[in-house]
Amino acid sequence: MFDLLAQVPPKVNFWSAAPNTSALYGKVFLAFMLGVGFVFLCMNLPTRYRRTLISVLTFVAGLFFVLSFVWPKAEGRAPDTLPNGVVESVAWWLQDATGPVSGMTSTLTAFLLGLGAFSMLRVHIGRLVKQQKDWGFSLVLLISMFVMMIIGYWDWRTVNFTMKETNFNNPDNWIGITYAKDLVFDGILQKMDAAMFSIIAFYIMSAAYRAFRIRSVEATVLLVSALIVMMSLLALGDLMSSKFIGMFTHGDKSHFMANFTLSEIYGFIRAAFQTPSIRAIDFGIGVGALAMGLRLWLSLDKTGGTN
Amino acid sequence: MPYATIKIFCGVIATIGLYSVLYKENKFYRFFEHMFLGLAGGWMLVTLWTESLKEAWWDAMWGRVSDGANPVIEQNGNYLWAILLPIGAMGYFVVSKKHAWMSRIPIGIIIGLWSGQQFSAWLKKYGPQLQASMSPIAPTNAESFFRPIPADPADLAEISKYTYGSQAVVNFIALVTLLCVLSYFLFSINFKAKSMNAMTKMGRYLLMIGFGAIFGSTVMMRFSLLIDRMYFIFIEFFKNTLFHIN
Amino acid sequence: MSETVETKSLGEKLLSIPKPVLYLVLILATALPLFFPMALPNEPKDMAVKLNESINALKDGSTVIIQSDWTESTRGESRGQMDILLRMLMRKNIKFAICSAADPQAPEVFRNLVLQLNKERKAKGEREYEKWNDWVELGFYPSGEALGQGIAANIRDAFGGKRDAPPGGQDRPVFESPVLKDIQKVDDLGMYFVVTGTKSIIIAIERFSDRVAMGGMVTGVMGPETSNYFYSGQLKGLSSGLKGVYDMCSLEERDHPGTTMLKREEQYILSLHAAIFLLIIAVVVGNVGVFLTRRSK
Amino acid sequence: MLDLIAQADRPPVVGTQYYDAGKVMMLFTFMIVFFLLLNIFRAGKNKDLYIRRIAGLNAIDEAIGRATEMGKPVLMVPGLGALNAISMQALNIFGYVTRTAARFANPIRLCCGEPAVFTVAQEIIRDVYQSEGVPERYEPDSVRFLSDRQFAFAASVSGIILREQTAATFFMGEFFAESLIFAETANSVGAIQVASSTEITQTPFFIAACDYVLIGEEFYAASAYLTRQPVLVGSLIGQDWTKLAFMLFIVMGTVMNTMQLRSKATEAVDGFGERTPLTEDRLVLPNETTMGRIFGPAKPNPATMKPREADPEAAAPEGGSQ
Repeated sequence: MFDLLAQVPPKVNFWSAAPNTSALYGKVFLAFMLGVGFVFLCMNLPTRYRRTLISVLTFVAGLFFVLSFVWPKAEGRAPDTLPNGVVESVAWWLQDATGPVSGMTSTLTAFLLGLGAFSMLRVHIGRLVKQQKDWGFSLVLLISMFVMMIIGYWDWRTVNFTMKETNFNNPDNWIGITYAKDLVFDGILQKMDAAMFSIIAFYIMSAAYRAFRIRSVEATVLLVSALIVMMSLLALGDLMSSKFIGMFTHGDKSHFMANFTLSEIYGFIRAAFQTPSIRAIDFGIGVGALAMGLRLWLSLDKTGGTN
Repeated sequence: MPYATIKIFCGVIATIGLYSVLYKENKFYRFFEHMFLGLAGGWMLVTLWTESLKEAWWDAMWGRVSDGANPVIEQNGNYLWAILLPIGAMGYFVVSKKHAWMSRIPIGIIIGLWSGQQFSAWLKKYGPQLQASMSPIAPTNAESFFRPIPADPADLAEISKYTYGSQAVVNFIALVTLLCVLSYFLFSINFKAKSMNAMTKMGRYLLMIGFGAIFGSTVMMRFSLLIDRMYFIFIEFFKNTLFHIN
Repeated sequence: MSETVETKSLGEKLLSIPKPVLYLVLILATALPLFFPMALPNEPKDMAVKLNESINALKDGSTVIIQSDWTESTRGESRGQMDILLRMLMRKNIKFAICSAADPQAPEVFRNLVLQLNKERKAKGEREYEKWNDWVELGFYPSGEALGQGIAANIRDAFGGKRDAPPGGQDRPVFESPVLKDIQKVDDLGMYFVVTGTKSIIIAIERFSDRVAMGGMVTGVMGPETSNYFYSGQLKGLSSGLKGVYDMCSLEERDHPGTTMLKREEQYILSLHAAIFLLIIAVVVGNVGVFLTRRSK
Repeated sequence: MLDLIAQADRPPVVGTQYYDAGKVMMLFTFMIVFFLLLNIFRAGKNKDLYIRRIAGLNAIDEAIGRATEMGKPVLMVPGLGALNAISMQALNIFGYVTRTAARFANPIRLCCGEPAVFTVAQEIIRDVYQSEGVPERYEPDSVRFLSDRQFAFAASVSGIILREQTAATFFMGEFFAESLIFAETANSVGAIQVASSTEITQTPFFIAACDYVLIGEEFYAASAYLTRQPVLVGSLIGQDWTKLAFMLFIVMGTVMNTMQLRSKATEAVDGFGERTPLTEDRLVLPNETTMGRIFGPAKPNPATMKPREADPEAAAPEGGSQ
């Protein structure tokens, strides 16, 4: 069992088989069928066992990391050595298996991505077929989706397989498909990302104009500390304040007034208020997440319609 | 027209198209919004295989042989990864009315893996933060109230060992802030005492100072992104590409 | 918002500036300074000074890992950060390996930057930074958590499957390269840098900041949150936002004049001043408007 | 489990190669887990427990009521985060929102940016309609996956807000830069916004632009507050105990640090936990205080470790770079 998840490279054991062998093909097929069998089993599972099954799977999945947390860690491990004793073997196994086990999350999430794509297609093809309002834009969406997909895979295949020897990192070697991919991805998609991100600046402007009013103690406090920080982070504001304070200190950095430049004041706000208040909220959020994690792990929560 | 010009032109048009929503929702924006969503969706389906599944799942399952002159087995196939496909596929049962519950199985595994990590992640994240909250609140060096400015930078290490009076005061205020804000997040305790009520109220004000400071520093970043876009449109496109002024 | 009156008082006028006008003024305020560059005086912050010192204290020829988690969308700040970091590392002949955990596009954005820097070095007659001998790519990892956990557990396993090629050569495992051949565990690295616009730096800090000196280069928005880790000693230095880039450039320019992109950063900083100034005016106008309308009632 | 801790607890002598993982802090973690579980089981018996008022949550019904009056949809966004406690919590709150909306036959829009979250959301929302006895009111397209790309998602949500003129919007979960795009767009169509981000950097923007904001842990308290389920309320009390323990621990640590750092050191402690008597006259260093040793536990000394045997099955040199 220990080598199941710890993918120690060249060793072959019960849990792995050498590439390109019929043994591996057969075993992959068997494993796949095992999974399919599990799906059919679930489809016919009596209702009362459903909850238990999900709870057990959740618990087992979480147990791995809980075990790695409580198990003593092996120190000073060098390659190609054997562990001393059972405790250390387990520690090594846990260490080796961490990567593949954490990888399971992204693999499973990746499988679920298709569901997202299905949702998009359902909404937009539906709109197109029924000629609903804005169906033209749905068409734009579908076309750009397929164009991007075709160009993306074609480019990937070219770069990684069909023209593997060519160094496409150098633009001098580019061919038609690399240009096409660069145009849709770098030229358009990425630029749209940047445009949407920068649009926030406009919204900050309008939010500041409309909502930043001195109407309560809280709002005033927020506004004043925001202004001080902005001024102190500006190179000019910072410098002006130190010039102003310089009139009192005459360049003597240990002068009492030297503590009142904008950046010193921001330093004070940060050390005395910002850092501890972020930390306090963070502690709260962390405890909340831990509590929720514990409840989810032990399936104590009832979610959705069952509450 | 050289490729670089076409590329930058497309980028500028797309940028302006998205910016047009600032005036009002219009067809131009709607066009680019849907194009954006389509391109992003297409790219998602590309990376689904090329970035996520190919290496982490497919290659891990079939094993890998190096393609040098003397092929060496780098990794044996872990055939059990094949089970993940049907399990992942169970998520799709969510669209079925009868078997929707089965989508909970891959979800349960993802949630389980996440929850299990919380214990060690919690400790690693908050341990040092807890420690950093325990700075001394009385000076360990009473020679001067303010932290002295070292004449020689080499003295800095020596000075950093001590807590001076002014630092102790800041540490004390920080401690009070931390406790007040934490007490604001006590939900189940009904404070009868006025002093405790004042403390949670104070916590909220102190929180606002912190939020103001975050706002101030965040604003800088948002503006710098806008400036970068302006640089892109006006300098990189208009000035350098269109009119060739350098 | 307010009821329609035949003639608006000054206060009401101040409160009813249409949003598009506000936006147009912002565009002008940020775009115009780009055409009229001017150097603003500056004083570097201690977080940036410490980062500069830590990089300068690295042994010549040692190896660092850079986790590059930025793309086009935070280019305004992150490009400057990465640019100055690479320039400093290249000046000190430090080898680097590069990985990303936030966006699959990050490696390409990074690669383009190295290409550009190499072009510049060639033009100046300096040695180009060679793939495999001076730097390697460790690729993209979809999960920052898994990457961090993997690096902390066993760096040789975490990157063991990655391959890169010397110029014109065959793909070989990255740990055979001159860059990584002596790295057995994360502790062997000179430093670990994270250039990011996301929380990925905090994930990395959580996983192995106790094992290796870490330097952070983050966007302004991540600055305050990340600065906590600088003050708790988990980060050896931190450059935050445009001001951080400006600080780093000025510090480097002070010791090695003419080696950075200080000119471009100066333009950015000037525009930033105009924008923030405008923001403050908007807040003042809004508040004066409220004050005047309230008084007239 | 306890003897495992004892294993970690052994002083680093010859033969011990286990990294001391910080046993005190590990015990502290177990204490929190104990607090949570204890209170969850305790709360099952006592139904009438106090939770302080959370303004943003009282606004939920008001917001939905207004949307119903105007006949406009309610928009919910669970953030862009992966499937974890935060998005599960957001979906729990949205389950409550949907239940209220379902009673008034108000249309809903739930926009997801993560496929796993989208999967759960579909199941939860359909469940809600079923348990309310109105399964026919559930439209499959009301729960949508938009994009996993942050700003494509933002552009699309803005488009939906502007075109459908949503009357009530709920932004809860992990929001990043897109928070202000949503909040200002929703404001421009006059929607009531209830928001919460576990990302502290985004909270000030929500405070500036939204009508009601749940700050920090209020977000986690929300489902206990709304549903009064014993498990949730118990967990909330456990969380409060934990925070009290934090406060106590921090005050205690501060006092101890203050006292110890001001006193003269008699012996030096190195990174392996070994002590040597001091000859020079100096103060105690931060890593030598009690708290310093709790947070920075000693590592076993490699010099005293029992050597490990070479692996006879190890591969040939070129394959050895594992």
